[in-house]
Amino acid sequence: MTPFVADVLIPLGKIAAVILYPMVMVVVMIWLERRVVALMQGRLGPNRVGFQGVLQPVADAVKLFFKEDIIPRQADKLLFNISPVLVMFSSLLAFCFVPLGEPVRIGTTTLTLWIADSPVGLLIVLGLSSISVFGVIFGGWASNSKYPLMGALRSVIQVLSYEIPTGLAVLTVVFLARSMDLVEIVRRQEASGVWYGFLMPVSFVVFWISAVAETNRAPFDLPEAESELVAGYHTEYSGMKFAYFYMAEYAHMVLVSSLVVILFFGGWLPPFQGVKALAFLHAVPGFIWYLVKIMFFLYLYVWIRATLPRYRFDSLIRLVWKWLIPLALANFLVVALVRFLR
Amino acid sequence: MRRLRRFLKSFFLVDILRGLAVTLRLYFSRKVTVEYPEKVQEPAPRFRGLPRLYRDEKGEPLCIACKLCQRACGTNCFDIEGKRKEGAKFMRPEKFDWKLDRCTFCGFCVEVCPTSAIRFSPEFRLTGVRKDGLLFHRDQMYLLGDDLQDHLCGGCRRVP
Amino acid sequence: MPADRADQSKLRKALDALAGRFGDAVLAGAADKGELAVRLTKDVIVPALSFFKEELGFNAFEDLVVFDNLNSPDEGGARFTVVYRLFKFPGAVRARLTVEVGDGESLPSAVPVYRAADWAEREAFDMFGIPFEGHPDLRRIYLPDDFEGHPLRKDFPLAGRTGGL
Amino acid sequence: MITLAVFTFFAVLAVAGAVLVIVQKNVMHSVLYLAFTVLATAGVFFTLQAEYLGAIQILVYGGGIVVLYIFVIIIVNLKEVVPERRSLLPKLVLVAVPVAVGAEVAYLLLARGFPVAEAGGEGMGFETMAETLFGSYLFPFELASVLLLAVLVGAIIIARRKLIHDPD
Amino acid sequence: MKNYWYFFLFLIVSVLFSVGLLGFVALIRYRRRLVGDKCEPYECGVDPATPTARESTSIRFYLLTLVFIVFEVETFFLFPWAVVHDKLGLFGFVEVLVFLAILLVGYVYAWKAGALEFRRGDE
Amino acid sequence: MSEPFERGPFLLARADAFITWAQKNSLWPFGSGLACCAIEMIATAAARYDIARFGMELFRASPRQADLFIVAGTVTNKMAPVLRRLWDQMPDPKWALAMGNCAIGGGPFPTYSVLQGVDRIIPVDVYVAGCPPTPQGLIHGLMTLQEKIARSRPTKEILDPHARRQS
Amino acid sequence: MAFREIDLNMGPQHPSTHGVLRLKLAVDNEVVLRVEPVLGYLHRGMEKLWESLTYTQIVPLTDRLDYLASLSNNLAYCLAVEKLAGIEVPRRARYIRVVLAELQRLASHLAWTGFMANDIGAMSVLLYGFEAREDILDIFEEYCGARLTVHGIRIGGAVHDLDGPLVSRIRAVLERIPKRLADIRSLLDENRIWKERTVGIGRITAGEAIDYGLTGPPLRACGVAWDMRKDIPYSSYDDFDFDVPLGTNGDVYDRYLVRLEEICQSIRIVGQALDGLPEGEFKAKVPRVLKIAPGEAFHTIEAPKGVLGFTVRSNGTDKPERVKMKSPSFINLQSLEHLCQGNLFSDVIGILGSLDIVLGEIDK
Repeated sequence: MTPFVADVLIPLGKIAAVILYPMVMVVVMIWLERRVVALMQGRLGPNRVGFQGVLQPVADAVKLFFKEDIIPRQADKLLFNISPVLVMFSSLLAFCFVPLGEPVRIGTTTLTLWIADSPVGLLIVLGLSSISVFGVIFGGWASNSKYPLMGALRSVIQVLSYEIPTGLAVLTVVFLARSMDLVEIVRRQEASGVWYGFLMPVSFVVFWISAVAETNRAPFDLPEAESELVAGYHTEYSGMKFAYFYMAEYAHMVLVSSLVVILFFGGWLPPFQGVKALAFLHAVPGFIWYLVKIMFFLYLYVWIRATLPRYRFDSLIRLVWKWLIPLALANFLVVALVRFLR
Repeated sequence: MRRLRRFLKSFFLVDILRGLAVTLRLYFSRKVTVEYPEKVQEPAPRFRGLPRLYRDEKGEPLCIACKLCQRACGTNCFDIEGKRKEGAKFMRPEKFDWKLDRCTFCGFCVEVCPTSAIRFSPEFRLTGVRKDGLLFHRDQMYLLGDDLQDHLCGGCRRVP
Repeated sequence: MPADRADQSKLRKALDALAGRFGDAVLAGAADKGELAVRLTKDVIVPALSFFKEELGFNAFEDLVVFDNLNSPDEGGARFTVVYRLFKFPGAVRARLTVEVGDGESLPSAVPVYRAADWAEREAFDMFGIPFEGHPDLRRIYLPDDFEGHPLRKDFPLAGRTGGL
Repeated sequence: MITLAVFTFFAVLAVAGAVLVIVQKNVMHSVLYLAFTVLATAGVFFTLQAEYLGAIQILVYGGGIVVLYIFVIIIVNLKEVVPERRSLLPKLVLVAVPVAVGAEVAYLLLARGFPVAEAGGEGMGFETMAETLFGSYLFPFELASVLLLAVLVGAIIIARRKLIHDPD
Repeated sequence: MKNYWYFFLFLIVSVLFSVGLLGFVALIRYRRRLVGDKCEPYECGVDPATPTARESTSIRFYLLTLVFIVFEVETFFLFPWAVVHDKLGLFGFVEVLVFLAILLVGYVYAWKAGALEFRRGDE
Repeated sequence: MSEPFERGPFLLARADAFITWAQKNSLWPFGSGLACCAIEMIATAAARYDIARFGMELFRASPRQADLFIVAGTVTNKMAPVLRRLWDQMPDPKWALAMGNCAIGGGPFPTYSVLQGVDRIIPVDVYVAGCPPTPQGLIHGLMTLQEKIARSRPTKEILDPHARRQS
Repeated sequence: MAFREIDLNMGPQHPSTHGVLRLKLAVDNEVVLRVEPVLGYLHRGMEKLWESLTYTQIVPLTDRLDYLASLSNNLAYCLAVEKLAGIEVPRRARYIRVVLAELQRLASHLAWTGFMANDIGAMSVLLYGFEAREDILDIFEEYCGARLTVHGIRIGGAVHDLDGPLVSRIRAVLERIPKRLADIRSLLDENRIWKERTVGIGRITAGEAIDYGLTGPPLRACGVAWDMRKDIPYSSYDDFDFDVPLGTNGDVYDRYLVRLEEICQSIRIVGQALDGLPEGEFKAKVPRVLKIAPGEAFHTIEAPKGVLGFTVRSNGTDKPERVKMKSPSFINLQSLEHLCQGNLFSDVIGILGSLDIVLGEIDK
């Protein structure tokens, strides 16, 4: 194989697939969310465009393509235009280090199902996904409107604060796996036979709560709390730029679900590894298992949204600083202690 | 002890799990949605839909242009002029203009009508694309159903 | 009913106390079943209200009603009749205080006595143009600030001066 | 070759961002370019295999410090920097310092050549670094936590003083 | 080594994708028609109460960000140790405990000082 | 829609069909409830009638992201400039639906403070009469609007040079 | 900390001002310093219009005041006119009125629960509340042909009789509602977020509440047992056995509990009224053109939102000289600034929601 093919064409192909993957998941997710929420509320939800309304997100997207784009008076044009791009591309960028499965053998070549891996991949993913705060705060500030600015400030503080319990929860996983390489973490789980989510449920819960908060989803959706801040930081955005914020939020959810699955639920590993009787589960390709698990967590997102009321800002801050961080710290210490005592 | 139990309840997110259980149960329960264009929730017999003029079995108009409805109406929906034809027993409306966009569907006109000429119909689809379609003249007051729909939509026929 | 009669006598007593306190300013007074009706001159209205609140225990301000007597000149012959409705809880007794105000004359504000009178007085000002002296924030409450006229006056046409929009 | 190209790309981006930061009149735009610089620097770290440093760069500088700057700008409500008339001496200093630093760098490069560290095997850098950090550099590491503590306490004290002086 | 080349490629492609899609849509969408109050900032349909909106924040946000940075640095300092803790053994653990203890002092101080609160009445 | 249906180029006709398909199936209403009709509007979005089936349940709070302006209720003279501004703030393409007799023509309130018809301040596409219209009546109105959208020609507006940026 | 004041408009178009209320807020980012409600965006000149209509013609327009509880408005107005004209309402009609008014209270409180929960962010509850309410609206449609602006009570009685099928239908609905309510309660009652958002928020003491003229559930949440159905019974409310639910803290959570408990009490009352439905006329004989000698009457009822009263003054013709409405929302809303003092921006929405205002009756 020529270096050009190996180093440019194949990566480009993979990149196209990896960029497409969150986009497709976003479309599925939007449909899923609207249907599931509707069904939980005793109604049907979108069911008229395509089979059971699956084309609904497509119609929404196409409509938004053609919407006029408004830049408010006195808005900072540069920042106003660049914010959606920042949000969008930062949520895409993190997928670079997220593996989608075991390497696949095609003929003589081995195809890895990730773009890049790194010994600190986990940290990079966390870092890259937090770049979106720039988009949010610049967008809110640039709009020169009060609700967006308030939404942006809320959002940034929220995302930043919840990064700490996220970090502490991840720390326990890294501690057990002794690696920050996402592929390696899955392999360690395979080797140890127990998924870390069952080994350290507290870590998982802390991570999940923080993850929901970092994606600005209910019950932590107060940056865009409709009943308070109209539409939060993207109040002034219309058309495609609004769609970017919208899509980025869902892409972020997909990313977080992937992370949860990789860190705590064995990534593409089939369930019940040790049980001989259920060995047939291995016949299903890993990628399918992976997707199923991701879909479960995406469903959980929607489920929670349909159930819970919204936090208030001060209790949100209190929750993270006075409950989650001490809890995560204590959990970390307990994990470390148990590890050293054994 | 009670405090401990409360703490445990709170720590294990009992309240939130209970909520999740409720939504999950409703997720699988029967849906109440009436899928309107395919299935219509029929209005009740007393439904106060679009008022219109009725005829008797022979096709004779029932309205005798007594203007009682005009007087009973609190919002001036009616503009009636009656005329007695030579040899006719009753007056008949020459002009019977009725403004849909003033009506509150209160039912006074129906209640006072001595001949039950004006009655509520079950018609609830009152859509128009032009405002002038909302002023009903005498002949349109006799229409019902799909005929009426054509009138209401002000010429915007359904695309076949 | 005897309970009723006892109630009645209590109301009578209250009425006498009021007359003793304000003398000539009380133009008329009547006690009906569970209701006390008093007509007053307008300069004693605020002291009378605080008398009702402090001494007679009418703790709630229920309503403020203005009548325009343009077409039906009655009693005093002034342009407006202003009715204060008070409520006593517990006990469920009502009081109805009436004063007459001429066109252009002002009334002292009841807000220092009953906080709940705030918006009611603004409404009366907006609808009838009766100024309330000493009101903390007397502005139109419903209509835009540049609206001309006071719509609930009898000489104001229903469709407005400009004939509606 | 590829590494050099990528490195150059990020380096140029970082320098260009830095230049844009100082030539902007709009403070918020400066912060935007500062963010670019920070991220591009992280890219530089990546290409130099200092992945951990790169990640920290994004997380702490990108996530925290730049946001801090933004809050400061919103709090003090800076709009545009109005150029002040300055006397000659500060101007001279403003020019002289960069020139001097640049000259020194040029001299060092010319005299000693590009300093090259020994490259470890791929992926080894991080673990070595970790072991060194917790082994040889134990004391500085603990000192860092004291420093962080000082930062925290100092910031809170300053903010609280503001509270006391604020009549509100 | 190739990893960073791939990452670089991905970066370029995702930037191109994000910008390109927006640019493409700019070509096909409805043109801007700036009539009436279309470009007024939205404040529930009335004139904004103040001419500019860019002056609303309290120092609390600043303070919380500062505390965040301290904790962020602390958390991510621990990652290298978490990876190599086997080799460092118990000594490394004690080291980390000391590190955490010092920061815990700061945390308690911040708590007591009310830096982690958002409600006005709590002071 | 009295103009004769011009035969455009085939591609544009297909594009029109595609764009209008998307537009009519994703009408995000602007949740502007004014009076009684607002409650029926919400009832339309509630479980029994569920306009989510048409993809219209996303009641946007910000006019910037809405396509459909449902004027549900009495428009007073004090509210009229507000509504006008909200309508202005919506991005093209946008549609307006006057729900209820008050919005259509002042309804039972021919008074000094009520705007006699919202069509005096914004161009209305569909009128849904009733006091208030029943949820099914509103859905019928929305479907009428969908038909109207299906007959529109978005490409013409997009390609129209006169429609380009004016200020 | 440094607080800087920012003026902010909330409304007239805002998803949670329940219509077209406009609040001028002075906030320091999240903390609310001042609240000034601006009314009149729905001022329809109703009282002026009434002066040009006959007594009967006014009734359908009262539907449009508090459109979430139109029957209560009908009832209050009709009672005032009947008091003025000295019309004796038959016993059966009074019972029918009680059934209708209590069903309306159910509908109103269910809708309120939904709106309130939606304001706090639990959007499913909005749908559950509306689903339960839809059953009651079906009864109204069955009874008199309209869902929302019912116009089901006329001067002198009711518009139709309650016949057997309808009675059994009402009973069926009354059985269904507690199940729905149980779902809502298990979603909200114990939920930590819900409690955090409501407990201790918007507190007012009993004394202050009376001073501000609060009525209805917000007052009863402070522990004041002021309920017109008990204090000055009308429409044979004294025939029924029911409790007046009271709160203790006067905060948003207690208002929520009081309203939910009132739903249960209303179900009780309707059951009793249906059981004891007396035989007789459902309507008094009232002349078609009602002329009332000069006089004045004031009558209040306990509407879902509080004490609702009408002052009617006649002048001898068939049209009233003046009709003045005392709307509970109008008075309750006055206390908003007091309730919001020092709370956070998000709480304003919760507090406003807990007052259960309807702009139609505030602006008239």
